[in-house]
Amino acid sequence: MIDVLYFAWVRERIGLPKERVETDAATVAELVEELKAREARYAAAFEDVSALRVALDQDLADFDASLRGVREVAFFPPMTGG
Amino acid sequence: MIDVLYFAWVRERIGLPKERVETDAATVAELVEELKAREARYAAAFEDVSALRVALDQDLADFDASLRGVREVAFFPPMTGG
Amino acid sequence: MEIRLQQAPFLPGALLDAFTARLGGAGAVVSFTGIVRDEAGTLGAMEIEHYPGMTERALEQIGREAMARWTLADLLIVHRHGRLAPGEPIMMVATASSHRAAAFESAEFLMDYLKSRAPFWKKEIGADGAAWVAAKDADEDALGRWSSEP
Amino acid sequence: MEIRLQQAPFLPGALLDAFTARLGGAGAVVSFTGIVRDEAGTLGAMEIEHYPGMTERALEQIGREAMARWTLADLLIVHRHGRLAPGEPIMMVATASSHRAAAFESAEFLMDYLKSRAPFWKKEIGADGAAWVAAKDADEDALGRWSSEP
Repeated sequence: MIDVLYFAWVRERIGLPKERVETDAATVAELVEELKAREARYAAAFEDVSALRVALDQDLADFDASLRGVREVAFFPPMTGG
Repeated sequence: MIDVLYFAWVRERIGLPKERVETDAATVAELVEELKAREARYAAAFEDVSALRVALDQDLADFDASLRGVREVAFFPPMTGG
Repeated sequence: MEIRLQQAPFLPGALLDAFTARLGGAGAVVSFTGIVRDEAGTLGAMEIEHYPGMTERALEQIGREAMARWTLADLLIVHRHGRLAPGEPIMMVATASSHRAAAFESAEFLMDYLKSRAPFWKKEIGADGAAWVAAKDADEDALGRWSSEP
Repeated sequence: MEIRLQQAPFLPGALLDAFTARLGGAGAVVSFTGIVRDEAGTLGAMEIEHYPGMTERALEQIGREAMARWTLADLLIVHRHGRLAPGEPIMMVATASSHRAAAFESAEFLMDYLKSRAPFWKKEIGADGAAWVAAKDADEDALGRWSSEP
């Protein structure tokens, strides 16, 4: 079980800010494929992962990063702070 | 007749902030030579002109600049504002 | 080092005076304030979403990195989230050093990292609807200048 | 553009808030404050001499040059003269623009020019006597980066 968080337009497109996901995905990319297979709104949100960023346990990571030991995955667009 | 102003340690070394000078000097450098010839305190103040700056009518200038039409000459060390 | 993440409005100058008052001998203080723009006069509000938990970590990391790279007497980061009105300050940074170059560079460094590495997302809410602010390539590119040691 | 030459102390933050309050849509405000340092704890006072008449001209010229080089919503220069106590602000500049790079660069430009081109001379008055502050080669060198257009 892993917590998956969504922010900004990713949250809006998927329609929820957070969910618990039962998964055997070894990497972020595998998790994304599982989510895309679920429903059209996931497929739409993850259509172009180059427009997305991912954080694992609140640290920025790459889409080929391993999920081993990870408790929280967050997907969001590039940040626009400052 | 020309107004000659001194600032910071140039003022202290010469011992006055301002004086009116009767001169036929064509350039700043010629005026400096005239002043140096006057007294030891002037010679001391103008010993190393590379350590000095000059302004003509309140604009920075070079020591070889012409004094034609100039009403106010100021000598001072490099500025330390800010 | 002081880091504030808050919904409440703030007065940058009041924070700057408090920051400056508690400095010891630092001779140079630089501040940057970001303000909600409304050049077209059509913006109703700006909504800033953030990632609670990660935001605090990111601000701390960015602040500590600046303290490690430059010799600073102190630094301050303030960033708001929630709903902001046009003209309101969004965030500010302040840096203090004996040397003005260090104060300027570290403030620019903080800004470049806050823009692209702190988990905030801005949404502009206008009369015709709402739109997420797109990240600028120039902001991402600006990070490149800090990739080597200063 | 506002330029102030004064003997009286000032609060940089109070001036920054007033400066920011009267801006229209500018999104980025940078400020720099220079403070009388006393790292050794031996400074009694700093005396700042200036060249009345030329000082005002130089500050105006430097301000106008910054307004011409960058797209700025506004700028502020405040510089004191006379006798200052350790810890007091000597001077400040503030710049406002739609773009943070323009706000940062123009503030650095103002500082570089104020350091080496505005007719102020600092004298440090300590327990053991007084000494004129020497100009730094680094400050003169800093002007070089502005010799081409930004």
